[in-house]
Amino acid sequence: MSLLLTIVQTILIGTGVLFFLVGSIGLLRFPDTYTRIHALTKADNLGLGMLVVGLLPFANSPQQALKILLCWVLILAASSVSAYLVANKLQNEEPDA
Amino acid sequence: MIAFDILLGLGMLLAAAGVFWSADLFRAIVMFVVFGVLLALAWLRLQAPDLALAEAAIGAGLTGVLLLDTLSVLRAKKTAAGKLPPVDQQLLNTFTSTRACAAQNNHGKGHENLRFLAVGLLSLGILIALQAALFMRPEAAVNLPSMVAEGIPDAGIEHPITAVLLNFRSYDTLLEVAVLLVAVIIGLSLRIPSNSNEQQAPSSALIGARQAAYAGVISEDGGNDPILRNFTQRLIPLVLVTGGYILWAGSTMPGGAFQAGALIAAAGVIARLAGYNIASRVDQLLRFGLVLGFLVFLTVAASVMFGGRPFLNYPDGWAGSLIFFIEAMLTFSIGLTLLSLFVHSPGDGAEPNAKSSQRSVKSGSTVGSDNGVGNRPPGNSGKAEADHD
Amino acid sequence: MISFSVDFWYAGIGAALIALSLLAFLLSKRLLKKLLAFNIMGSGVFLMMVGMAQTQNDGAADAVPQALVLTGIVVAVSATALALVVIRRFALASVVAALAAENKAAENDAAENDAAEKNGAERTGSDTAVSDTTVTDTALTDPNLNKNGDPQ
Amino acid sequence: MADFLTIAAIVLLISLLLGLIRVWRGPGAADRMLAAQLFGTTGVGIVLLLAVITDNGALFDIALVLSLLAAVAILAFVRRLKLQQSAADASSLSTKNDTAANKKEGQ
Repeated sequence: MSLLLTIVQTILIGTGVLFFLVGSIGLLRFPDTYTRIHALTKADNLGLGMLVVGLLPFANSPQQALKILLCWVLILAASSVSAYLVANKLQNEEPDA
Repeated sequence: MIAFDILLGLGMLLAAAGVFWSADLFRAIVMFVVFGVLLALAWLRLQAPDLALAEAAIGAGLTGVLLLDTLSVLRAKKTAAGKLPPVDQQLLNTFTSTRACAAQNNHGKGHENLRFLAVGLLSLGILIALQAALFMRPEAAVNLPSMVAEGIPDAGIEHPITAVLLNFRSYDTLLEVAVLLVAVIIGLSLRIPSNSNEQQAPSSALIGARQAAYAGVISEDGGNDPILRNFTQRLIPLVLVTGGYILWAGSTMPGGAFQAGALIAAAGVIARLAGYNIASRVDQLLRFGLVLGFLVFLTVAASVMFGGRPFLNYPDGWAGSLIFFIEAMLTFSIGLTLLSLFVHSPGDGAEPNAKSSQRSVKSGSTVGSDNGVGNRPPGNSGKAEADHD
Repeated sequence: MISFSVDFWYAGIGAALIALSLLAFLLSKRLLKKLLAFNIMGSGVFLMMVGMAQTQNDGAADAVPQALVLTGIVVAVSATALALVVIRRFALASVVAALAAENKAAENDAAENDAAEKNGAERTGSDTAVSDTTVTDTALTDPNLNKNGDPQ
Repeated sequence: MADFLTIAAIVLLISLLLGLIRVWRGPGAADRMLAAQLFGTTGVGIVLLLAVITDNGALFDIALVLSLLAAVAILAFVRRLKLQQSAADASSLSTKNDTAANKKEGQ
């Protein structure tokens, strides 16, 4: 049982970290700002999300688990809002784009 | 973990170099924010979670916003004053643009090279001296960690850093709060008086800049954008609650007055950035709040002398509660200090006499949700409209 | 010869940061850049302080330098905020004065234009329509200040 | 497991340093801000990993603070654009307002 849990955790954390790496590479490789926003939000949502889920079993108490989850929720909100704001500003700056 | 440390150290050097080598000030500021995040991680590796917490709140959050905001105000002014005579253009460029440096460098290239060489040698010498000092460090004369560990049972507080700050070395902290107070007094005295808008601006270009700043801050951002409004409405209470939690946690684990104060200031800054008018109706409350922490600290420090104890020597059994009381007051004052240095910055354009307090943050957010435009302070709105006409 | 110690490594990084930011602080011409360099220099000092103290204690966390550095961080941020206030005030003053000088110059003959730029301080000072605040502001923007006050 | 988490932290740090390149290259201010946002998120991830590796519950608070303030810089940035835009508008309008301003001055 604990072995299974460890395997699942490893997969989750590994995938999460992979998403971070992919997000970074996307931020570097994508040609314009809109696509870069796309790359970034994957790291925020999926990367941190999987990392958080993978780390949850390590929490010593329910409060700690709650804190970890709250981190993710906050980052989720912050990243979506900032993605919207940045894209919105870009749109306003150059209506043709 | 060694690889992590090496990467992190080199990353910090890279980020710092990025700050210094950036011709573009915006890039330098973003690099600085990045440096703050890396520094917070470095504090974690140095087993200093308190410092990491402070750096996360201050370095990565507050300072970056302050710098970005200043840059925006400077550039807005520059745009508004686009048709200045060349001499003053150059002066303005000193703050913002990259071309001014090149222009200044042109007369005196050899002189400049000499300067570069001298400064480079100086830096190199200091680097060598510091590294030599690191390698040839003397043995520690006293073992501070064990002394702290011995003192903790009597300190009335479990967390060693809070114990050092507010018990063993409380003199330093008292003086630090005094320094903060002096800083904010200077900052407040440098702000532009609210009634000097018209007198100060001999040309409409500047009025335009102020007007633009006013419109940009108060009506458009917070009032018209529902997503931003909703997000900040939910974020600000969370930040305030976390500030309270960090203050409370400071007695047993990393946290305390400074980090909590930084969070409270951050809440105010968010409210401000989102366009809420966090002006308090009570000017005196701000003044009072600024000195509250220092006054309480000083009163407690002095009043123990009536019991025949030395200055700042808490009575037995009272230390814990006294320290927490002082910390709570300090949190409030530090938050207000940092916030008012931000809000009262001259040339901010928007309501130069804005006052802020926790209470008014709340009232501001409720008013702001109804309509973003209608929450100007009554004394100031007439003036702003006069500018518009 | 010396095994890797986390504290020692970061203290060395702190020393490098001090030297690097000293270079930037002395060479850069813009006030904001100087402020950033000053901040990073402070961070380097903090890193050295904590790292060196903990190296002496064989890597054990040392609360005393950490607490002092915490104090230092808060003082540094308030000093930064104050410096930004001063920079803003200075920039605003220079704009106001420049605009005042420009307005004055536009009213006068083209021959006087040159003088208006050079002696903006005295000229606007004698203007009764301009408030006292502006007079003091204008004094700040004497073109000489650009040379004396800036690169130091 | 600790080794694996350490490697994960190192990979996160590498991805963070990759983001540094984007901050440097830009080209737009928005791109730099996005990279800074990525720094905040990755920083939270690293702090969470370090908290588990060193088994220090206090580090979760730091992650919490970092994620709370993740959006602050973007807020400041958006306001920055607003200011510059409206200042540009204002300066183009300024000639129109000149007479009004002069009148005010004379009072």
